[in-house]
Amino acid sequence: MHVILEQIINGLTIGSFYALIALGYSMVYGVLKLINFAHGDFFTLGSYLGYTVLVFGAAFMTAHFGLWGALIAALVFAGVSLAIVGLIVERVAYRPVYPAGRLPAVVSALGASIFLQNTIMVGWGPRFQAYPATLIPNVHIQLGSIHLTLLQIMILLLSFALMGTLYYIVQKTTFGAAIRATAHDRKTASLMGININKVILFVFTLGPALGAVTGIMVGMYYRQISFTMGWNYGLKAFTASVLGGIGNIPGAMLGGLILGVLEMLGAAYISAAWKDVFVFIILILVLIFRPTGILGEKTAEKV
Amino acid sequence: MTSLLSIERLSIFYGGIQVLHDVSIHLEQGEIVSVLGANGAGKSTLLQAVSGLVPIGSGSVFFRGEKLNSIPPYEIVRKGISLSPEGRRVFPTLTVEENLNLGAYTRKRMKDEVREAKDRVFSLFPILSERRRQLSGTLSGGEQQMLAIGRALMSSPKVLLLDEPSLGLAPILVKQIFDIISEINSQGTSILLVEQNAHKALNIASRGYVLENGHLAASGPTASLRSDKKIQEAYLGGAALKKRPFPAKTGQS
Amino acid sequence: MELTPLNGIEKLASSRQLHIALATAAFLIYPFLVSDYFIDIAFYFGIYTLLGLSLNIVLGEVGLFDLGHAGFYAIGAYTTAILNTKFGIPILVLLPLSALAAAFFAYVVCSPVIHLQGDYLLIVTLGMGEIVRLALINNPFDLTGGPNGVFGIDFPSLGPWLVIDSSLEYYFLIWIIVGLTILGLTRLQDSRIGRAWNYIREDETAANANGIDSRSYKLLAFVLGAALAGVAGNVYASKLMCVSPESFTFWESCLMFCIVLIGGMGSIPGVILGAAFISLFPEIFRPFAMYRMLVFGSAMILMMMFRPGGVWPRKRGAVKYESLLEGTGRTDA
Amino acid sequence: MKKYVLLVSVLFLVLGLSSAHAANDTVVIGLQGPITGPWAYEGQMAKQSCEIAADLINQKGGILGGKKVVLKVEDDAGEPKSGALAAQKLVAQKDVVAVVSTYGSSVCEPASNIYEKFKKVNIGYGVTAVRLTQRGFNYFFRTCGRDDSQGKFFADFVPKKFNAKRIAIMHDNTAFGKGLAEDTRNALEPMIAQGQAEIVYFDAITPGERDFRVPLTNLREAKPEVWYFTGYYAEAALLVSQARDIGIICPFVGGNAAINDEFVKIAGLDVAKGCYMTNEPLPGDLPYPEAKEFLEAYKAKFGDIPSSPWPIYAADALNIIAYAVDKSGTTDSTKLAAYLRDEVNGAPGITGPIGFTEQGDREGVPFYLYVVDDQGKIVVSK
Amino acid sequence: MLEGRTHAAGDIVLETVGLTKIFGGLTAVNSIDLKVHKGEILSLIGPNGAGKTTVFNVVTGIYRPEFGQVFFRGERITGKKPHQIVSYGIARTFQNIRLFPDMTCRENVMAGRHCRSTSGLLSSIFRTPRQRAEEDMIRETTEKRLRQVKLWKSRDELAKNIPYGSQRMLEIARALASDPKLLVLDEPSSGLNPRETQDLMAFLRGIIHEEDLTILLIEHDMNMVMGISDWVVVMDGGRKIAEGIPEDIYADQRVIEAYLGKEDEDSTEYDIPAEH
Repeated sequence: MHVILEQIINGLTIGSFYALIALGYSMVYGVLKLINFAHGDFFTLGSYLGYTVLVFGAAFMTAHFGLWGALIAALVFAGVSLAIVGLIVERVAYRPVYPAGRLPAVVSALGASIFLQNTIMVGWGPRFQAYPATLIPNVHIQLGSIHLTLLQIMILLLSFALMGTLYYIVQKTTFGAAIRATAHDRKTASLMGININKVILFVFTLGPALGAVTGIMVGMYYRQISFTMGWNYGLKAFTASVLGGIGNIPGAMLGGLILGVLEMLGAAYISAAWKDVFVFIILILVLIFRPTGILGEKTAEKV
Repeated sequence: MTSLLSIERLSIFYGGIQVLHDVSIHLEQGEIVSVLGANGAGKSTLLQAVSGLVPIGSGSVFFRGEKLNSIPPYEIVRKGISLSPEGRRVFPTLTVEENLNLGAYTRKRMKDEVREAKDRVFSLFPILSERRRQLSGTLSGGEQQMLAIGRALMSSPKVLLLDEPSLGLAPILVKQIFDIISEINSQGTSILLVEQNAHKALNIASRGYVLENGHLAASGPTASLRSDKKIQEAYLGGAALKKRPFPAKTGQS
Repeated sequence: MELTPLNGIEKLASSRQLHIALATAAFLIYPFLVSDYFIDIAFYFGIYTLLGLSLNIVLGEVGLFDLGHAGFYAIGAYTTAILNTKFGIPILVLLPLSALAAAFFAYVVCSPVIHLQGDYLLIVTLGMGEIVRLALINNPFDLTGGPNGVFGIDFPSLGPWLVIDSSLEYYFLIWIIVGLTILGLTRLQDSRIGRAWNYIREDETAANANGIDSRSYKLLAFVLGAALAGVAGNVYASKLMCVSPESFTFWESCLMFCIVLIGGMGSIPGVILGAAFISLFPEIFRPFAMYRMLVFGSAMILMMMFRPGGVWPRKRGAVKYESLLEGTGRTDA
Repeated sequence: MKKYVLLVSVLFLVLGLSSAHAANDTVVIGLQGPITGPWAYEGQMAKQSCEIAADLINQKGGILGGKKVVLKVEDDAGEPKSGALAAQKLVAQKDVVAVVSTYGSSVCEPASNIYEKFKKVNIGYGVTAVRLTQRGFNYFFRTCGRDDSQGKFFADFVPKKFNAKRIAIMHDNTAFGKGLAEDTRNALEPMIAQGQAEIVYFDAITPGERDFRVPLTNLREAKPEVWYFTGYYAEAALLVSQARDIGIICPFVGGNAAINDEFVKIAGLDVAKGCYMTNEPLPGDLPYPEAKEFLEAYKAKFGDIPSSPWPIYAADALNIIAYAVDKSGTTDSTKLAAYLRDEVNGAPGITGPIGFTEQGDREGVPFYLYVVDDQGKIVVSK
Repeated sequence: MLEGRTHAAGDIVLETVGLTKIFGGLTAVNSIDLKVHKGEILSLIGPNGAGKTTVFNVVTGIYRPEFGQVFFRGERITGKKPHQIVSYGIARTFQNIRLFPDMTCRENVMAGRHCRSTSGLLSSIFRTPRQRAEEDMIRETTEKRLRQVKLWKSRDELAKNIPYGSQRMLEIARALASDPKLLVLDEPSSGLNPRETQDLMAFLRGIIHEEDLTILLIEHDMNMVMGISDWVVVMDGGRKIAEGIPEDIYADQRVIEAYLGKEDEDSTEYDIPAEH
């Protein structure tokens, strides 16, 4: 029993990474109906920027602001930088392509992804980079027979706090309602006095920023980052957002968490090697029986 | 003195088709003006053009003397023109209250005014107050219509544009909606009403315009329009019946 | 300039024939001018063209988002690899068998999901492609050799008379297959089946209302596309003499997707250009070493910015049709 | 028509880049390796090592009475198709006498097929899959060991050292890792038959993953006394730190790709110290004078010695080619291959005396057990 | 009410019996009986949301009715799929023109022939004589229909590039290409100017005289309805409220009320849920 609990907690940790990345996919998709294939690379870039701050700026910052100050600085720096990168990518790679429809945007998104990935390779080199090992005290916590680390708990707290905040913004504030309204019906939303461009701006800054923060958490959790990791995380997170119902923000969170837990349980009780197969089969089954995902709206075409 | 809202020689094109031809309409402070016409006459397009949703081909729209051409929709709302669109277009996955809050989106910082506006809407439509936490997709058609109108009122507009508020509603509700429209007007909002239900529309309006195939077919005070045979012809194709080149094939016995 | 319809046809047909003749001649002469390395590049260009053509049926002609096409390619390659190394079945015999295996696989897995729309179909096909790749790595029933893959695959031969084992011969093998495929697909494009596919892409509801059973035609597209990808897999496997899962990644599916879109949906010459872009570009930019993929990524963005419809989109109505009724007295307009 | 012009000009651009020629007073040796892609790190060090080896030979007056050794590098991106193209490009250049090729068994496979067909001697430096030399090829050799030699070393040495009976083996599902794991299992068979050992865990992890808590929990429940991981350092570092997090304390032994300086950096000193590895002798531990000379030259030029053993094998592959050309006095591939197979025995190399078996394997590659010491240095375990 | 029509029962082309379609609690079509006689033009009219298009979609197989049956020339076709319906001989057009925009006019009309041809994959690839003969047949019919709607000149233009009015006619030509017995037109005059509407009416009148054809029409433009119909059925709120010849319908008080609204208050208390 303790093993399954432990696996679920592990699953929630990795699931919260997926969820935070999936939010970026889902928000952009909701507003623009565009699959932003470069989103995984936003995540990677964030991770590398955080790494740079922590490795090269750590001495200075730890001296002046303490360890926590350095961490916060890394999170803020990566978040803000990626928000700017997200905006630039939207302007350069997507905006000129929208009018031509959705498919050209897929190619230009893939192009942006290759570009970002290789920029990272050129900038930081092709080797794995290691996050400093001593940032967070390596404290082990044993609850009953469940092994946890301090870092794991912090990551869970931070990601749930982020998700909670976003959930609050989107579900409880008027601006959040504006985002949902825009995703549902752009034209009518503009009749409400909502500036659609501002909503686009918002999703293209917040999504990458969340990705960047996740990148740093992943870096701290696994201590190791590589320039190609965005693909893998991106793919899983995209899967998560579809599982939850793409375009639906609570759906993305739910999808990510479910995916993480499924993956861990599949690995534990089926086979580690077949776990991704298991995850994709579940996804396909869900889509066969609920073609728009778990929380997705039903769409019926009017004839 | 300039009109509150004046539409001058407006023409609109969809792709290659002209849907409005040189239409001129004006609305004065405190008035209800009806635009009548059969389906496809161009009524909705007219309202959408005023709201900035469709680009203006030629002609212009003035609000308090200010030209509205090529101002984006969200700016037009800010200036005080609000549209309750055809087919209600409430956001079904949002609650009633969220829908109303969005209506006041341009004033979301002015908490007190928003609350006042909401109280006003709730007093006009008590049912919405009861259902404020319900998802608007679960409302009945009439309730959705009330929500759509209420939502448009939330920005405290000077001009309210109503597109087919009686569409798909049971007669009892139609009466209720029209009563409320009169009341809104008596509270000081000027209304441009697009409506298929000619009798009802003429009942509450002071003046009316009749559109036929994108052209202005008739206009004038309601009393004179009511007696105008043109309306029935515009709606029911009386002219065609008269011109019919051959009798109904199966009609001859 | 006013041309009578007949003149138009003649002129266009002759210029089209000229184009085809020029292209064929170039392909025939090319391998005799260059070293094996350049022949091999052209060989992989051929493989990508075939893959592009196969995805073009699904994505270009019918408009179905398929991001798991590498899965079908893998099925073809592994069918060839396993049956050849385990049972010694000749490669050329396996050519149709690989096509059938991939087609059968496509039929089975696509049947339950063919009703999905747009992005949902995209993620399902993506998932299927990944399932295939992961299954290959996990070596089910000890068939696929796991991450090592299968090695020791034969070259195509028909007894002692026809032996294909040099770069030159492989070059001709793949381009003959591509040529025949192009011929077949061109004919399909101009048949009720090709049109039915296009109708579905343009407006599925209207297509249904015109008597087109969209479900069957979509499945047919998947099956045929998979079969062609299976053929590509067969040739690829025998050329490399070994197959391993890393040749059939999601990235490979993305490349095929880009081939079709860069070229222009549903356009056969477009697919050839798209495949040329995808396979030649990285080789040309080899000297740029680690910067070459940066250039590649930016080129993709720029291409979509300036040619969102593709480099060589399909031109409809370019071939003018003459009247069949004129002179028969049956024209009334 | 414009499109044809475009197409033709693209083709000619490709053609135009194929101008390579060499003067008569040189001997050109090819190097195929992953200069880009995920293994770029290994490929670039191999390139540097070969450059040093060639420099050293040339400083000593070259071969064949004064001809200089020239290196010609082709990138294979660590991917089979690119590997085949790179091989094709090298065989197309007639002046390339022989090729040092490559890192990674699944890339080597199609490439060595091409070399075999075009009768070009090719010597692998980071290709340990057993099957590569079982194909009966004439032109394929390798200077590195095979997976099974390492597995045998593990079986002979490790259980005794830790006095361990319960053994866990974990691999990473790559060609290399899985091969090594299976060879180790085979090598342990006799001991298992005699009841001296037991494999309590044998499973794969997925490379590229970051979270291994699930397989590790299973491993923990199997209660092993020693744990052998046959994958790469990137995963190894994660595995060990996550294992310590969930309370696995048994000794960790990594295969020869599992531990290097990067491993220590990623895992952190706390976790890394006391981790073992089976390995070919690391560059710095090589007792031979050739090694000393090579490493000094390398350090002088690049500031540090290579951090993994493979680049040294690449240098040795180049050395042995040069040696064979010089001694046999021929650049003819067939004669060169025969010479390498039959005549070369105990030729001097950085990694010790070099000789090849009938199949083309290196004769006698020694293995050591290494450990990470308290300072994070990787030293030979006493 | 029915005395206006003199046809024998055997001449009925399309008949619906008690047709009912419910969308999540809303009865969009409530027990509709419809008889369309051979050779007539029957218009189905009613204010917005009356359920006319739903009737069309049930007849053409897009929706399955909850209750009731559809008979076409005596055969039960209830619940058949849209692509099957066409081969029975029912062809339709759409309210908001649904052409294949990026294909030529010719190709658009050829779509109508799909259900009348059979060539498969292999015969198309190998161009068998039978396949070629069939293609010629398709081309001939296509040409005939294109000439009929006077669009032969635009045959090689993309459908999206021809004027709106022509697009309407092209859609009708496409429907006619399947040689239907019943042509179902959903608001054919919408978006047309009066001149084009006149031409359309003349055209429809013309083909119904020349061919063995029956037309079922949904129309908002009363000019068109009154000008062309042999019989008019009026729906409101999912029910049939009146039917008769155009003159009677024009004068019918219930129809006037349904369209222009009532002067007197109605006390019925029902509320129609939102559309789904």
